[in-house]
Amino acid sequence: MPGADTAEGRQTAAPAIELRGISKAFGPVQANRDISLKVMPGTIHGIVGENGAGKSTLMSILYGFYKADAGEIFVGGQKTLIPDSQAAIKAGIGMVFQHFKLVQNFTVLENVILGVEEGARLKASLAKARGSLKRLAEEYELNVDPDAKIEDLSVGHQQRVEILKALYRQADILILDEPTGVLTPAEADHLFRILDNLKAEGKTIVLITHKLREIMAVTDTVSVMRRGEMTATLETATTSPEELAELMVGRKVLLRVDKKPAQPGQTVLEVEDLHVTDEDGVARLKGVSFHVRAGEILGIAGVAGNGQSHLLEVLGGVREATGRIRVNGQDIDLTGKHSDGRSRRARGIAHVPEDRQRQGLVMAFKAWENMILGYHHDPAYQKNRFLMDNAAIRTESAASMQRFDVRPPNPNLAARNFSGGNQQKIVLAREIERSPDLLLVGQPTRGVDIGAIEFIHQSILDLRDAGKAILLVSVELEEILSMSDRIAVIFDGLIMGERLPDETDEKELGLLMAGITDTEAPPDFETIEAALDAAAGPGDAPHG
Amino acid sequence: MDKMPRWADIVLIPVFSLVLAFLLSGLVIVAIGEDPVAAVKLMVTGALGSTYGWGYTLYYATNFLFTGLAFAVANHARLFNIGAEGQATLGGLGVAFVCLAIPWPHWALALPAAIIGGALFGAAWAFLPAWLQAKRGSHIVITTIMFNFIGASLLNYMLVNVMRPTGSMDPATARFPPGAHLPTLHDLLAVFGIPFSKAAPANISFLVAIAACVLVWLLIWRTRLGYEIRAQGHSEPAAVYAGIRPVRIVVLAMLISGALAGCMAVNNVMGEAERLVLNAVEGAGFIGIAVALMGRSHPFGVFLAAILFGFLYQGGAELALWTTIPRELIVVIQALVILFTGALDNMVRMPLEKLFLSMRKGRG
Amino acid sequence: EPAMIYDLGGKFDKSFNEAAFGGAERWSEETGGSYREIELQSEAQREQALRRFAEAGLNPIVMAGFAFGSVLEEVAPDYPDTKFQIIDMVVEADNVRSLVFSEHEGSYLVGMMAAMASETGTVGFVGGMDIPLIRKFACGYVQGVMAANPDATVIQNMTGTTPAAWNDPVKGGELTRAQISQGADVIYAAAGGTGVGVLQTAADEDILSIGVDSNQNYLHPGQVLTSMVKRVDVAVYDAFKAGPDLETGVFVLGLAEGGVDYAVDEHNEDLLTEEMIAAVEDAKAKIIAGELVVHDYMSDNTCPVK
Amino acid sequence: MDFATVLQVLDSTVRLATPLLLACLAGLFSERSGIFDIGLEGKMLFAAFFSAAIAAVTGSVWLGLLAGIASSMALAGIHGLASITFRGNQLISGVAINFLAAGLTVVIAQDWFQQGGRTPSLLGGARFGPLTLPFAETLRDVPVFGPIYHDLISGHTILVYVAFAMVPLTWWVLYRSRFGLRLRAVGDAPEAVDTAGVSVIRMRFTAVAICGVLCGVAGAYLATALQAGFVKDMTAGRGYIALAALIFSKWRPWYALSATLLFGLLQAVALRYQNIEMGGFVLPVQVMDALPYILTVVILAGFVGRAIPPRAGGSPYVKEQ
Ligand SMILES: Nc1ncnc2c1ncn2[C@@H]1O[C@H](COP(=O)(O)OP(=O)(O)OP(=O)(O)O)[C@@H](O)[C@H]1O
Ligand SMILES: Nc1ncnc2c1ncn2[C@@H]1O[C@H](COP(=O)(O)OP(=O)(O)OP(=O)(O)O)[C@@H](O)[C@H]1O
Ligand SMILES: [Mg+2]
Ligand SMILES: [Mg+2]
Repeated sequence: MPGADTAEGRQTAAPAIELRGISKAFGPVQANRDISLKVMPGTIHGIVGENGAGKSTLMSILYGFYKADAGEIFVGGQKTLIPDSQAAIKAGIGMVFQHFKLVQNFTVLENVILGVEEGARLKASLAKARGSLKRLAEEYELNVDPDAKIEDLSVGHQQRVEILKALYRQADILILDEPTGVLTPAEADHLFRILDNLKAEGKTIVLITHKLREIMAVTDTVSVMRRGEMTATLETATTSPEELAELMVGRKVLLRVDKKPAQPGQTVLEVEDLHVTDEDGVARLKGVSFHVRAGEILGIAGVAGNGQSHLLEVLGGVREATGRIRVNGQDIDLTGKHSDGRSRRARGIAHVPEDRQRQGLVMAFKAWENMILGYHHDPAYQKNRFLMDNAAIRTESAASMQRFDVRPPNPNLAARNFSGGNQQKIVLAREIERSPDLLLVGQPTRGVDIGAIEFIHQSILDLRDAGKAILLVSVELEEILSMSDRIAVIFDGLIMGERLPDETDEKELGLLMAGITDTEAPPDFETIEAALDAAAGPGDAPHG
Repeated sequence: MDKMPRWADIVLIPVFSLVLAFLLSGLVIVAIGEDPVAAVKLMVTGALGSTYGWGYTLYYATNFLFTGLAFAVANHARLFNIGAEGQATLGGLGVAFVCLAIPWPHWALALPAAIIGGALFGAAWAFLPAWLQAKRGSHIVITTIMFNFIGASLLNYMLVNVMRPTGSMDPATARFPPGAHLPTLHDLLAVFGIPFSKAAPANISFLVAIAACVLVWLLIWRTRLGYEIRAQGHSEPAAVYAGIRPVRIVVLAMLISGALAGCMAVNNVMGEAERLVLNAVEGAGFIGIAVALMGRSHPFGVFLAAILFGFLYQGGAELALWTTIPRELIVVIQALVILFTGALDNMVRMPLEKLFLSMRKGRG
Repeated sequence: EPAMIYDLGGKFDKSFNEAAFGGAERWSEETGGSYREIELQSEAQREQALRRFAEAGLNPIVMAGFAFGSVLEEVAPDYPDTKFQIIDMVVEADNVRSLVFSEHEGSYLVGMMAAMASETGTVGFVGGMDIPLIRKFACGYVQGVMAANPDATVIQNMTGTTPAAWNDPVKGGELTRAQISQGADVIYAAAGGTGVGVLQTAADEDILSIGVDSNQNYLHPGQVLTSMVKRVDVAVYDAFKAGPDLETGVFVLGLAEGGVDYAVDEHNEDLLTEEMIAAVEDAKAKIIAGELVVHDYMSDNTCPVK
Repeated sequence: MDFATVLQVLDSTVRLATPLLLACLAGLFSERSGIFDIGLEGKMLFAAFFSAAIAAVTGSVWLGLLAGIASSMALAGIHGLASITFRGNQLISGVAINFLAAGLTVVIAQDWFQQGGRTPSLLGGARFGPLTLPFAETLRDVPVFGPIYHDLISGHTILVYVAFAMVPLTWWVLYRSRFGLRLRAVGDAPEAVDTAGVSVIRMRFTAVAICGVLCGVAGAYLATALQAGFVKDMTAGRGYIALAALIFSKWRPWYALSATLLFGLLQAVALRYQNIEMGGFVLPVQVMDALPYILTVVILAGFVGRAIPPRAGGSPYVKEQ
């Protein structure tokens, strides 16, 4: 019940957080310019803005991670100096970063106590934290195995650990930077219920997200950032997604995917009885079969960690497998010399990997070098037998970046200097421009702002309409539902079933994703929740 | 988007760092009761003030060019090849075999053969560590350290028991036949009527080294293999995604690295000593690491750093010849140069960046 | 003004180069003259130093070490007015004086002493690196041991194959312990700085050691049996004294010439029995007289005894 | 090989392994915190010299040890300054430190003692003597255990026991203490440590300082316990071997003990059995000399497998580009 009793609190109490005139430059980049912001205690405040608008920077300053060049911070009405995170923690501020700050090979417990140990010996601290964690878990429905290693947890669970960390430090003010970027809708719903609980306890929450739906659903007030400046602060109740989108991007944005009906042609990809075992000897795909036709998008829905990543990697030639795959009727090697990405590309398969920063791009390479990653053997890029034609590559890349509206369209900039959304556009430009017979896309819009999402979705649809086959893997059910022509749900290495988008809904898909096929007697929420928890296997790296 | 103009980064910072290193070296020289100004003068005139000085400076620089390039190529694939020392040792063996095997009629025939010999042996010595790293994950730093020791033993055995002429006191091979003697810079420049000191050992290998620089530059930045090496070096997952086979890259990069290190023998063994002696590499493999890192693994940077170290070696020799400054002091100066230009460069960069940033702001 | 060029080991290698340094210093002290010197840092500097010193008019130029042989062969003819003296190597040139020491003879004598001083019948040898020169030392030593006690056992070890082998006293110490555990109670070290470790450990473990090149008896008084001195210092001193009039040619400095010997001084006289001295002096006389020939490893690259 | 010989070889193993172990644990602290250190060699050498020099001057080995530790820490401080404060290249800094130590020790030694870059030989109280453990003499005649206790376990210098005690201590610190938790974290995810309110810089400097202390002890052990004075370059590449052992042990304390003991054993065996005859053919000494290194490669390739260094190792912690 947002609004009711906090409204009058707002007039009397001092703001939980007040920022005045915050500015921050990274070298020549002005990430924040003279920003002021007030957040009242016991409210949820949303911040939206394009990629690179400066949202994370602003919050990192509040958390003492970066030092502001200018400006003041007031916590609970008191002017507070926050030179480092220690000071922020003391001031009761907790933050869940966009890129989690967890020690991967530590247990949950170790991560939680790091920095707030009780004494020089760990034993007592660990025992105490175990107790508190149990209490917190019950209080807020934040179940995680305290002895699990972070690297073995799904991203959803990793995020819970981050929240637990903040709560364990008794944060009154909780900042969450794009918390739902990697969560399934169910996990996201769960998170928002937790946030509601926290708010009910009088805690203050700042939520950064690209999903306007979430802003509308949970926040009391919302601010919009654009190019380092705070352009508007509104009562959520008085605004609409369309207005926010326009404030963010500076133009009207189409929030719904607008697609023509599919015109499927002949079968391009046939997968039969695919089995994959990973490095640790765990079976990840246990006999998957499906097909994709030209001119259609097959969406694969599933909780992260149920094999869809492995499926993409096998198809993309990153991983070996057993079984049978045919593309355009020809068999594809799944092991040996001809099972690598180069061979796949030769067969007309293009692959937009789930993790653009780890796989899709060489972050230290310039944009133009990334624009040929995987296609560098293409004769078009060779000057002669020995040398590559860098000038030609650069020209072509510049044109293609122009077409895909990569900003800035400068092929000489290193990939790491582009914002997340633009990095994704570089990968898409590279893969789509080659007009492949089959496009594999993993999490195409993860962490990407709404302006870019619109563009990416349109590009994929254009490829489909050009008669190409597309396999779309996404944990965003909304994206799957709006983009796919058919939907296959994967659970624990098996395809649980196929549905048509108009004949199903999020709820049914959610059940399938939890491995529940018996739709006759829908189980109660707790069971789904628990099943989804169980479904979440080892996670992927947090997105970039 | 840089904080500083490129020229400042490339010119100002090394110069300031060098100045700092020399200031500190000066203090050490004062501390042991010598005249630092005279010492620096002697070093500069001794190393750069005559064709004789240049001849030695370039001779040393040639050694460091090969080992520096060797390290740089491997480093582009994120392989820390600490084994240039051993690979250059083996390269010496290869060059010696080639030079002694045939009574070479002319150096123009012997040189390419020796390059191939040195490169093959150097590459061979790099192969096993590379293969073990690629296939078994055996850490390349350990294996190459071990191969340095094993290489020293092998050379010792070969020289003492196999290649030494009977009755010779010296654990060294026989002198190479005259047909395998390389022309020195004196001989080469004489063709163009340019006088150059006859005594200095700099020889045609210097040109080979420069050619190697250009080839490495082309390899790394202009070929598919170089592209793949760099991709693998920056991100293995991305390389695998792109269809690049890590095993192949690791092995190839190390073979090239070892071959380059092996080629050093063309300079010191064939060009200078004209026979193979024990410990012919004399730590050039380790200097190569510093040279490559200081040169930021770019052939041009490696070139500059190699010349700098050639200068330090020759300048140091002049100090040793004409003063009582102990030779270890030269090692100290080298250490300070490495430290300030290679590791403490940010000490100079940070204030400079601030300066440039405020200047830019001041302008607009 | 004379000049001295030390080999890569440096003038403080506690043995060969240091002896040369000692000779030069003695000359300088006695005559008040000054001299130039350089400690080489790299192979390429051999030729450089020779030429630079010759061009600077330094005369004579003395160099210590067989490794100069090949370079001197080339350089000497270019400076006919300069006299060169090379130690440990023969270079045939008009202006070169070549000095070779009969280390095998000196080693033979200390070998005899080792065998006689040993109570266990096992003695040791620690060399720096497996190179012909060190084998020459070893071979002479073993012959001496066998001459004094045909049933004796000699344990021979080399330190390593990299230049570190000459500067690793820790490894020298460990080799010494290994030899002691195999019964050795007298150990002869011909290993530069590594020898320091051999002598030290021998002293620590209460056995006897034998020094090399310089007289090292003083290092551990009463615990160094003797030292096989090689009078490099005298060779340098004489050359400096002769100045530009240095007589050229090939000279072999053996026991007869006083080029090698065993050292007796106040630090070790208590260790030497009369019987020992008598036997050694007898052998020495025979060698000088030519009645006894100690096999030189260098003559045929083999050693008749193990 | 009889029992006594086995004991002697093992005894030698312990002595050869001790400096490696100390240096290896030193590297462990540094690298676990994310600071790579190929300057172990230089720090040991520096400490070897200063410990011997001060012990020679004062006649007290304890003052020598302190001086050794202090000097090694000074070099560690330079390494920290370069790689933590100024975010320089850690490898270059390490290389520079090795050079610096190799040069400065001899220059200073010559300046102080005029003995050709050596220190005077240390006598009596200027050296660590062997410790006889309680009951070593009485138990000597007990079969099997007696000789093991008397010959192998007893009779080393105190620094050997310190080195071996460092293993469980390091383990405890690393895995059971607050400091260790933070140390492991800072080498793997410095940003996690930073956002948890702990200073990355302070953690790393502390780790580098500990590295300095342990290298100091290792150097002092070489010069004042195993030997009786400093000789130039007397570390003879042990720092690099320790580095290899560190990787071998995958940055873990007990494995570090096994790795350094293994290296020590291989060397002890190679030293003891230098002239092996195989069917009338004497193995060349060079083969035995290379044997420890060859076996290391074989063991590494055959049994050890992939070693994954601390994730953040080698790169400075940079928040803002
Ligand atoms: N550590 C850093 N060093 C240098 N520049 C940075 C750093 N962090 C952010 N920037 C730059 O500052 C600007 C603002 O970045 P910030 O991460 O705050 O954006 P954001 O609004 O959080 O974007 P996103 O929605 O993609 O998370 C961008 O131009 C970014 O490239
Ligand atoms: N069975 C297969 N499955 C998947 N890819 C294949 C298969 N056979 C060949 N390819 C890939 O298709 C491309 C063209 O195949 P083709 O056999 O004509 O090439 P090739 O010249 O023999 O390949 P290479 O040079 O790698 O030996 C190559 O990139 C190859 O790797
Ligand atoms: Mg952000
Ligand atoms: Mg996934």
